[in-house]
Amino acid sequence: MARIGVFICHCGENIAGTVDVFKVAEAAGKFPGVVHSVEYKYMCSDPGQTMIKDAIKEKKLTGVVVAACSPRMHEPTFRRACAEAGLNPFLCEMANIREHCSWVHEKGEATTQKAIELIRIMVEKVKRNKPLYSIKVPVTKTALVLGGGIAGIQAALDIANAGHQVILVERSPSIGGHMLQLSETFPTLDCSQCILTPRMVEVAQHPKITLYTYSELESLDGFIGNFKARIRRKARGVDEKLCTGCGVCIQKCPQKKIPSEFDAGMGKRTAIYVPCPQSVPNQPVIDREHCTYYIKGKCKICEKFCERKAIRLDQQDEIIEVNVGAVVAATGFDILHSKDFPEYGYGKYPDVIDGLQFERLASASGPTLGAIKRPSDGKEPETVVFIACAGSRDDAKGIPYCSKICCMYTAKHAMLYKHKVHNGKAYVFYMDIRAGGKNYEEFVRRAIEEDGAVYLRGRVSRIYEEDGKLIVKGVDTLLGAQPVEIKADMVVLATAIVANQDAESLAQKLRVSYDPYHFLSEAHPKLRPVETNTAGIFLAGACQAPKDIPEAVAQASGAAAKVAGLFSSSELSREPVIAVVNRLPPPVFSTCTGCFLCEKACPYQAIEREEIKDRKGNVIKVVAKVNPGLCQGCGTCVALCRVKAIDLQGFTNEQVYCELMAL
Amino acid sequence: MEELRKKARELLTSGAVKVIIGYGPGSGKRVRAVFVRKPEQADLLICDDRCLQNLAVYLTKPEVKALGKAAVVARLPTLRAILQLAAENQLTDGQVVALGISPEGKMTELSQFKAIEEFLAGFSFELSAEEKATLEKLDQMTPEQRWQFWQEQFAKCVRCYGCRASCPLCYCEKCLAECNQPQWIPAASHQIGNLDWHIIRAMHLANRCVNCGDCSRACPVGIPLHLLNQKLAEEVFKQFGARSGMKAAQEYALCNWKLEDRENFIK
Amino acid sequence: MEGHPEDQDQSLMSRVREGTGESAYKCYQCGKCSAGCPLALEMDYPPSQILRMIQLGLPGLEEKALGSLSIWLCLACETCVARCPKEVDLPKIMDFLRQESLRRGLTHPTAKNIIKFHRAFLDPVKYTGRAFEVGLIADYKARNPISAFQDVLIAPKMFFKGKLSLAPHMIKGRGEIGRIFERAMKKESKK
Amino acid sequence: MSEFEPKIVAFVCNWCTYAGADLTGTSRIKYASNVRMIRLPCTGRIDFMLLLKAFEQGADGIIVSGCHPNDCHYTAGNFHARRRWMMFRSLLDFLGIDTRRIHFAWVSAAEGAKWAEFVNSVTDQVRKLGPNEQYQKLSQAGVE
Amino acid sequence: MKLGYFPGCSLLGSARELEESLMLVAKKAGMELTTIPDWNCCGSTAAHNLNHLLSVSLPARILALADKAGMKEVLVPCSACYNRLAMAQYELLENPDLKKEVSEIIEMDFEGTAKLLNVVEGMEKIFGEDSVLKVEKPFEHKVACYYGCLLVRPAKVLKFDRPEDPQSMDRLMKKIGADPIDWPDKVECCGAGLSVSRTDLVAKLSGKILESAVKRGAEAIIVACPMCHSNLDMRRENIEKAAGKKYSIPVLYLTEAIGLALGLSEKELGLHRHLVPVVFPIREKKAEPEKAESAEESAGAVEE
Repeated sequence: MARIGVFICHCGENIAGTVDVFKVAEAAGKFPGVVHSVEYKYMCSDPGQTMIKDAIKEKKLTGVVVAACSPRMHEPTFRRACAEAGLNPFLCEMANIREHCSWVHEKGEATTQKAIELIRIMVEKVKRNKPLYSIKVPVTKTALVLGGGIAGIQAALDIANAGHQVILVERSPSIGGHMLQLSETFPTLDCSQCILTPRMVEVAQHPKITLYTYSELESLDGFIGNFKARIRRKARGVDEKLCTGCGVCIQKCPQKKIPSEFDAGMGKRTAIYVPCPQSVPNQPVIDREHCTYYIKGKCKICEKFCERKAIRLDQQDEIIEVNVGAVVAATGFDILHSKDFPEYGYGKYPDVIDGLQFERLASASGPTLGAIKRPSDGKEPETVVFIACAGSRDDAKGIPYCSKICCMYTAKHAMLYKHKVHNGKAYVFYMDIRAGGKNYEEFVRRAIEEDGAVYLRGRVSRIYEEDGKLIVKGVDTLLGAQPVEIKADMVVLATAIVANQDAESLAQKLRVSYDPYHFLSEAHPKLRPVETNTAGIFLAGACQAPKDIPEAVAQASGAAAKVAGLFSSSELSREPVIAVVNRLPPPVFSTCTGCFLCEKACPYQAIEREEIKDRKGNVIKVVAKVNPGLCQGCGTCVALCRVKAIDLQGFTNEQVYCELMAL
Repeated sequence: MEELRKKARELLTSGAVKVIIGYGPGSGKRVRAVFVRKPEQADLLICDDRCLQNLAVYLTKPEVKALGKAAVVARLPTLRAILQLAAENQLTDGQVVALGISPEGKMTELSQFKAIEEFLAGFSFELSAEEKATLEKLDQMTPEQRWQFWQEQFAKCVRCYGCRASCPLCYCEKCLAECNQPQWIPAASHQIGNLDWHIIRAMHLANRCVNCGDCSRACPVGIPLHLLNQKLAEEVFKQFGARSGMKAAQEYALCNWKLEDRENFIK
Repeated sequence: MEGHPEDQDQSLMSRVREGTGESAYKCYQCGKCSAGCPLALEMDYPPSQILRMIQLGLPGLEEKALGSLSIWLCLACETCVARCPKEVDLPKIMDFLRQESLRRGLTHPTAKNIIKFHRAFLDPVKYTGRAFEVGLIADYKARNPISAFQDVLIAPKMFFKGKLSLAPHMIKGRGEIGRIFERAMKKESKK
Repeated sequence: MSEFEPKIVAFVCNWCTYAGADLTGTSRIKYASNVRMIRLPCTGRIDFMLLLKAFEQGADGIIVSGCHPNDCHYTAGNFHARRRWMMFRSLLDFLGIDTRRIHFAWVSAAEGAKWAEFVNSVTDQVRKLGPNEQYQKLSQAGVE
Repeated sequence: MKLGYFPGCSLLGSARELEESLMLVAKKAGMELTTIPDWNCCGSTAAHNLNHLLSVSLPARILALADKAGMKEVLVPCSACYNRLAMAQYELLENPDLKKEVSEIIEMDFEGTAKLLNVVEGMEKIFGEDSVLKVEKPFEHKVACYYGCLLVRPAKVLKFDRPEDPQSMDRLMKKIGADPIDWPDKVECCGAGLSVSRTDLVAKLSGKILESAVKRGAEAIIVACPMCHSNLDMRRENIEKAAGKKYSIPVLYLTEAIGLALGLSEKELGLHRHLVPVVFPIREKKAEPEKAESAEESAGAVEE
């Protein structure tokens, strides 16, 4: 038999001023199952809470309804008080007679009556409440960081420095990411490699970090605290333990004309190669697509010259399995490629290049050693046109968003060019200058005022070649949309930032959601910017949206803090408001029919399939099962289930049904 | 018909299937479902205009499953029901052989879901002009008239659950109508319970009903229940572009969504 | 329903939207259309500025757009929309503006030649079903005495080369064509 | 009572509309006291059967409200709900049930004023429709 | 093989040689072209400048007639007609209300099922992979393939080739032994619609195209469109007057060039109808002197 206690709060005059609390207490006392009904000035005060605790003990209450403010305000307070008095906290409910009643209605009979009804509803609910217990999930205190760019490096270092194991997986032969390709960074113009390489070395030497380069995530199973990741270690062709990184093999390799990915095609590399001299690790890999041995079946020059005998031409890909408790996705971005700019002749004219290519030209360690030379004939360009928003904010190219960093790096490019070619002319076509950030606007102004970059507001319609010049046909809207033609020697397109080509498949592996442009989605755009909607998976850097370096680093540290928080105890405890599929004695086992329509509907992929077997191991039926680690308790599955085999703890069918019956 | 009997004999003789679910002689001029388990009984099988029942209804029954692999004589709605059941994990590929009967009466053996999908792709799943006209007629009534119409219909309902028993997609072991904690649907056949039952059944069949019409045929008091299902089938198609029973890996429109879904009533 | 500001009044902006389904609000004034337009330099206002006038809708600006020469110079070469990042169908809007300009009697004085030519082109089509090049030149000149000499040099050469036939082609469905013209004119003028 | 006062039941999600209604309270915006709110975690959880039960329990009007599209706390519950309501509403209409008694809205946690306006407007509309006679007659007929 | 055929008004007059050459080549290839019965004018630029409904209704009647004649594919050699027809078809299929309205206006049911082919697509069919046609006299000239606007834009509707740098005509030219140049003005506008009313502007735009082709060493301009042809060929004097220099480069329809390569005679193909004589620099002497001359000329022109 239910023994419910009702506690009505005056909230000073806030409730009592409009609602006749005494009448309410009297009415509530007469509800079936209510054995105790009192009012008090401030229920949330110490004496108020003590009243509840005492009543629980004295009257042996089986449920408590506190009629006061919004549960969003004080539910935790009162549930804690109940727990302290030995009552399961989930047997306490609140009737919101302040925000939803006394504050929004006039003083009078109708308002008091409403308060009474609100309490009756909650009394009927609480009678059906069942004790619930927080869900405990063990935590493997190892983090998996995907991507070894600046965001991944930062996240890995922060987590490792907090004392936890980290596995850092990078797809390319070296960590460093796009930042390693940059020449100087805005708005300080400090050398990108100079600030990044010490971090890369730190990663390599950190005792808590295991680094897998030239490796990719194959699959991820499990849930928060308990993931199992399979990682493909692509065949490097080189034994990392033996290789000293002396570089003889690279010098001897006969294939020397392969466009270097690291140099964005501006320079060449060999078939056995490291992306750049600062690579971490510094051991080379063999590019089997271009290696003579793999094409023609003979060569082996690298093997012959390797003193350490570290070359492994017959090496195979290897798949390793690791257990991790959290994942940080820091897989970075890509830029829009040539096929998307037919009107600019990008891909057709060698002197129309993209921003990353310009970075390599301007980099002191780049193929031209920092001299600005145009790709077609190696001459120093006298006039360079920079085009911002190349592809960004362009619905026609499928990219309506702003790529965020182009305004700044275009200003930087114009500046670097002017610093290196003093007499050169730099024109920048822009749409808006978005320079929000510390010292950013000042930086752009410097490019214009001190370095003399000429900014034209408008888009370029077309670029074509004539008499060895690139004719750039643009417009200046500040001059009344006057067409403008510039004869340039080189054009740099600030091409849009896009998600990596395989971002979608990564998102599907991780079971995190992604936006229409395949950027991974955060759990909440404002308040949960580093979490995903899958618990235990976090985001860092430009895989979530275009970002500059400081932002990527900040987000990485944020993700690392989340991971460290998760790893702060060996078990994690979660609210038990989750869905459950019923289990019944044989021969029914569960009323679930196994139609699995709930499976698709679940935003968290929390529905699993369980095979029910007889003693011989034959499958009798397959029914749904909720993974308590993944379920967040939205209840969409409950509404969908035709036989109500699935129910949501805390908001069960019976509870809600009885609330309605109390109307 | 001979073709069908021959195929049935073949399948049973070779042991490819253990039972043929088909139509056989019933009382009077009627036909009824028969379960042919021996090749010599194959001549019992009938296939003509009287054979309308959706035999897929038997495929999920444990007693029938216990007989072993089945072949089922399947008109278009039955084929769709098989795919829909597959989409809902009630049948697995290769578990059942469909003896597809085209509207012209031609038989095709379809032993894989893929074959059924391809076969069905050749036929439109549009309502007939007649069916559309009936829906249209109801749509054009005033809400009061519609209410009147349906109340008169539902008043006849005796809750025999014949609609449920005849439906290939009502395979739930414990129907919501039998749930009593809480009792969503009042058990007795009074007006509210009847309304609840038919609303709930229609909602549960939205984007699942294959429009075989067995519910209405089974109804002893002649309630045109198929209209409810047809109405929702048309809505689902109009709003979400989905049809039931087209693919074995079909997506269910109501556990799916699109950002572009458009309604005009949410403020 | 969606309360887009354009739907609420009879501004040129909303007329354009009604008439073409295109929203001038989509344009963010990057100027790529003006940059690529082959005739931008000949126009009194480059194409993006015409759109800007519609966007602002301030007193006088709409009339300025409708009275511009630009809308009559537009060749409908579609270069602008092919490159427009916001996929604004500017040629379609230009078509509408021309028709609106005629409806409101705001046509630019020097555009009258162009209109005369278009009318001269369509007249034989209306009566015979097909265009008639000789008639066209003669008729256009009759309507436009100033440029009477413009094509004097070409026409005889064309005869000589067998490129002009002297008699118009008459199709059987002339009556239909006449009715098509009437209905289209009537309906369009009501818009 | 001089005028008919309808009984309105509101099914709301915890994260947006329930919080929005809390904001109405903290902003002290007054609205009709006819509404009784049932709090659920998400619009995705709102079973259509609950609406039927509300009518049977004598509700004259029903409100269903949750997060705006793209704002769902659970990312997609409201999108599922939207599809469900599209179908449910057309079924009810097909059965002749007065859909003017069921109102749907997106009310965010920041839209306290919208909540008050919405409740008031629904209450007014349902008040004009009068008591839910369709269901009242059914229940009377249903008493055995 | 059979194709539906819509000539359009120009092909009966100023662009007769396009029809003549097309018909000859088609006949040689065994392709039967069936003209849409009782076809009317598409309304051209004039209609869409003045009256939107008219600009859709006139093509709609043509398309409806093609449907009625059971034509699956219709070859529309005039780019202007092709563009108008395709645009109207697209608009009508996209907009059911408009379709209804127009069906009433034209007193016919519009279905719009026929697929429209422009002249390049038509030639790809006639002179395709499995064609019986043989190149007998290779057309060994440096040519500038000029596509103009109407063939490629709007890409969304026409879905023909690469809109910024089309290649299909270039491929056909390579097939007959020509050497197509890479040049930036392939899809620039010649001024078409203003041909009669603003000859000054047309001279300017067409002049730019001529200059660009000549400068890059082209010996002939290959066009697909009667409008382009008339602006570049018939208006040559206007162009020369505006530019203050002479251009001798001939302008050929692609059908004419193909016809020549197939061994058809200049006369049959209608080359004598051009205002600019179809003369090529003589190969033995190499093309250089003439090119140098024209370059000198252009330099001179600038100085003036």
